[in-house]
Amino acid sequence: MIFPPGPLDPIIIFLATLSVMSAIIALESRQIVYGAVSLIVMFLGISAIFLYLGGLYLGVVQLGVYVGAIGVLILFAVILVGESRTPEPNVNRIIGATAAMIVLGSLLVGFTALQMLPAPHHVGAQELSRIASRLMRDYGLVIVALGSLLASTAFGSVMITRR
Amino acid sequence: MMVMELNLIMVSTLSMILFVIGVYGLVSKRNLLRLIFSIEIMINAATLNFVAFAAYLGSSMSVAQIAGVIIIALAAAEAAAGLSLILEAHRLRKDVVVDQLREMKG
Amino acid sequence: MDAQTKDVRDSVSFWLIISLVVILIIGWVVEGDVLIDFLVDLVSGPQVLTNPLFLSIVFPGLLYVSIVAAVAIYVERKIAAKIQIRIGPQYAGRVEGILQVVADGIKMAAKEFVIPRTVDVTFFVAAPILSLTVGMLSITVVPFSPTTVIFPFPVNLLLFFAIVSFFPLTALLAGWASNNKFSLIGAARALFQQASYEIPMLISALAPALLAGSLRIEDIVMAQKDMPFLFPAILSAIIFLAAALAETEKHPFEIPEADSEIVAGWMTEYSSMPYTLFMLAVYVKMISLSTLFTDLFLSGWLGPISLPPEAWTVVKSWIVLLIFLTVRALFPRIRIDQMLKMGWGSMLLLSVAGLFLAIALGMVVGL
Amino acid sequence: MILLDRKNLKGLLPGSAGCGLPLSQPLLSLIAYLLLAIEGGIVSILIPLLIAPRIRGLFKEDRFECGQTPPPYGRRRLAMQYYPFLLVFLVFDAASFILFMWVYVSRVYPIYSFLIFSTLLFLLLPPVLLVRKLAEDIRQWW
Repeated sequence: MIFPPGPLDPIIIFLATLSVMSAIIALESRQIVYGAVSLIVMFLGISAIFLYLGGLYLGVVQLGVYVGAIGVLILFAVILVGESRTPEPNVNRIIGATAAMIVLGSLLVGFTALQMLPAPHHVGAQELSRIASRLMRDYGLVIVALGSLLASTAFGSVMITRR
Repeated sequence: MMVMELNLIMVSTLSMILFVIGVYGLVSKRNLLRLIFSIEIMINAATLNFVAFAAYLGSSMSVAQIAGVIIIALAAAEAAAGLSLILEAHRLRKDVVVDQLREMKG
Repeated sequence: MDAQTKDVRDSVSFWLIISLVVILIIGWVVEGDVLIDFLVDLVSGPQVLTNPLFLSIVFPGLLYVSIVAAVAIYVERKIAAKIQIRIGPQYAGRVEGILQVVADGIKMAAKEFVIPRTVDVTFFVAAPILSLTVGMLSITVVPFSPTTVIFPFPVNLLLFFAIVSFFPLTALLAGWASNNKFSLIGAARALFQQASYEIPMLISALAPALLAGSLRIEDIVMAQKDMPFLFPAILSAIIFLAAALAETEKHPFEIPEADSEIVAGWMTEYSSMPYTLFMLAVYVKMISLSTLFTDLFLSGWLGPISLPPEAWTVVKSWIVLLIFLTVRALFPRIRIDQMLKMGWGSMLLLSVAGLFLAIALGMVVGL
Repeated sequence: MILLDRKNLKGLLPGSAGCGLPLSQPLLSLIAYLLLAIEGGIVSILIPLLIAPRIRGLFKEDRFECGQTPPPYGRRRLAMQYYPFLLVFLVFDAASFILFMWVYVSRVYPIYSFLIFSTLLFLLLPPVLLVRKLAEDIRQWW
């Protein structure tokens, strides 16, 4: 693996740092509402990375669905439920860190396979019509399946909440 | 010559770190809402991998975006189901901790 | 100089220094030539109307938005007064109370910003700033002419809806930070209201996009050369107008800040300038929504007589804005369950019907 | 305007040497606009702190509670009878962003795209009907 003389993108570094920091805060903050807000900040950072790498449609969908619907709904649930009364035990942290280290090790083993990949070239913004026609022609059945899955999920969750 | 794009390493490392943070949260937390947080973090990390490799390694950005959109729609379904379950647990137990939901054990 | 004033001055200079540092960092990061072109264009742009500084500060940006918001507040009060057989603002400025908005602004700025003891200070202060920022962001993607848009983006219709859906977030933050039951109920109502109007709005905005075959608002306007989409997509236009009214939280849909039920909704604890920022954000949202309606259904900057394109957009969006302001005085407020039933019942069905009607009429007309 | 000539200015700034980013002018003006908006918000919040009188007092810093003595904790639990509408909204929002892709294929494949996307749209209507039917009897809801 030869590291090129090419630049390391400062914007990517900034967005990556933002995402990782806010993900950590989301899990470790004392008040859970702060955690939910920083989770939303992480969604924003990820969508900025999508937009920056040329995935315009995906970035906008991430903004609209993740931040605008899922994040807001999670924040609402957090406000509704409030703080948990039982504190988190410290033993779990050690177990969790161990599990995370194991997963990190296995991911690193896979990461070394990156050497085999062909030479890169940066692709800019793609034609949206190509995405659309591909989505419809190759993934038409997937769309219908997704629609029925979403509908049945809505059915189920409404019935659960209804008591 | 095999030249690695440094930014690709950066983004895929970011995705890896996010995934590991998600695993850590999933194992160590007992608050159900924090579990939902860590699941969302892991889903985002997976989507990020698709986009990163498509952006730096080839011309299949459209497929990556389609995969990402499908993942996001599935995440919406997952969030709907998870949040309704959490609210139901909170209504029954007045708290949202995993340990209290033991009676499902057979 | 007492200690507090000194603190405040220190923080002002702190923020100025921070912003300078941010600009310098951006300058370090960015390819120098682009930044130099940008800076040169800032100071002496070749053509004024496409100058980025002019765009973001004067015309579709801050100055235009704040002037139109001020005029809209005055006109709204006058229209409501005339409809309800009152007089309205009368004294400030001698002629028909024309300086009432300025007087109100000075009054609001001179009021004390009370931060109650039990609030969460971080989010309590951050929520109005966030709200204003999101409101200002919503106008960056709406084009006033092919060149007069602050942030040209290939999918700006979707980006607009994504930005607009951030508003309940600020409402929830303000409501939670206030630690007040009225605020929390108002914030929950804001979220429920968004959940009820957002889907009909998206589906009715799909109709002109389908007729034009593009998600770029500029393309949608250019496709209306022969006929504005108001005629084939009339049902969608009506639903979009109703959803936009609900979006701006104006009177038939003024549920989140219903002053006769819950004091001022999620803005109960706010006073002085932060309250003004919330109000300003609402009016900015109204301006950008009326401009978007103009672009989607009223053929934007195209017009029968040759005027500057921005003039057409401004005139048409003012007509839409006047509709917004008039409706406010005519209808009573509905309840939140009525709103939800309407949004998920008649509005949703009518928007779907309007979509298919637009497709059918578009095939008939040959668009 | 000799000072502001582009040629004289090139190479002056630190980033000029390498490091070409796809940062375009519109993005820069967006960032400038954002900074302006945030600064405007912060400055206008600071104005009343500068010029307004500030009188501290226990009574003044209480929450608004319509004249009652405010309890220390104001975030009481909300009644949640309309929560299922939010769940349906979440699902519908995700689907409608996919639905917008119809726009780009409606000319190329008119019939097939009509079938696919209107199926997606109509599949989502039954849960809405369910929620509306449940909403008629909201007292049973939590």
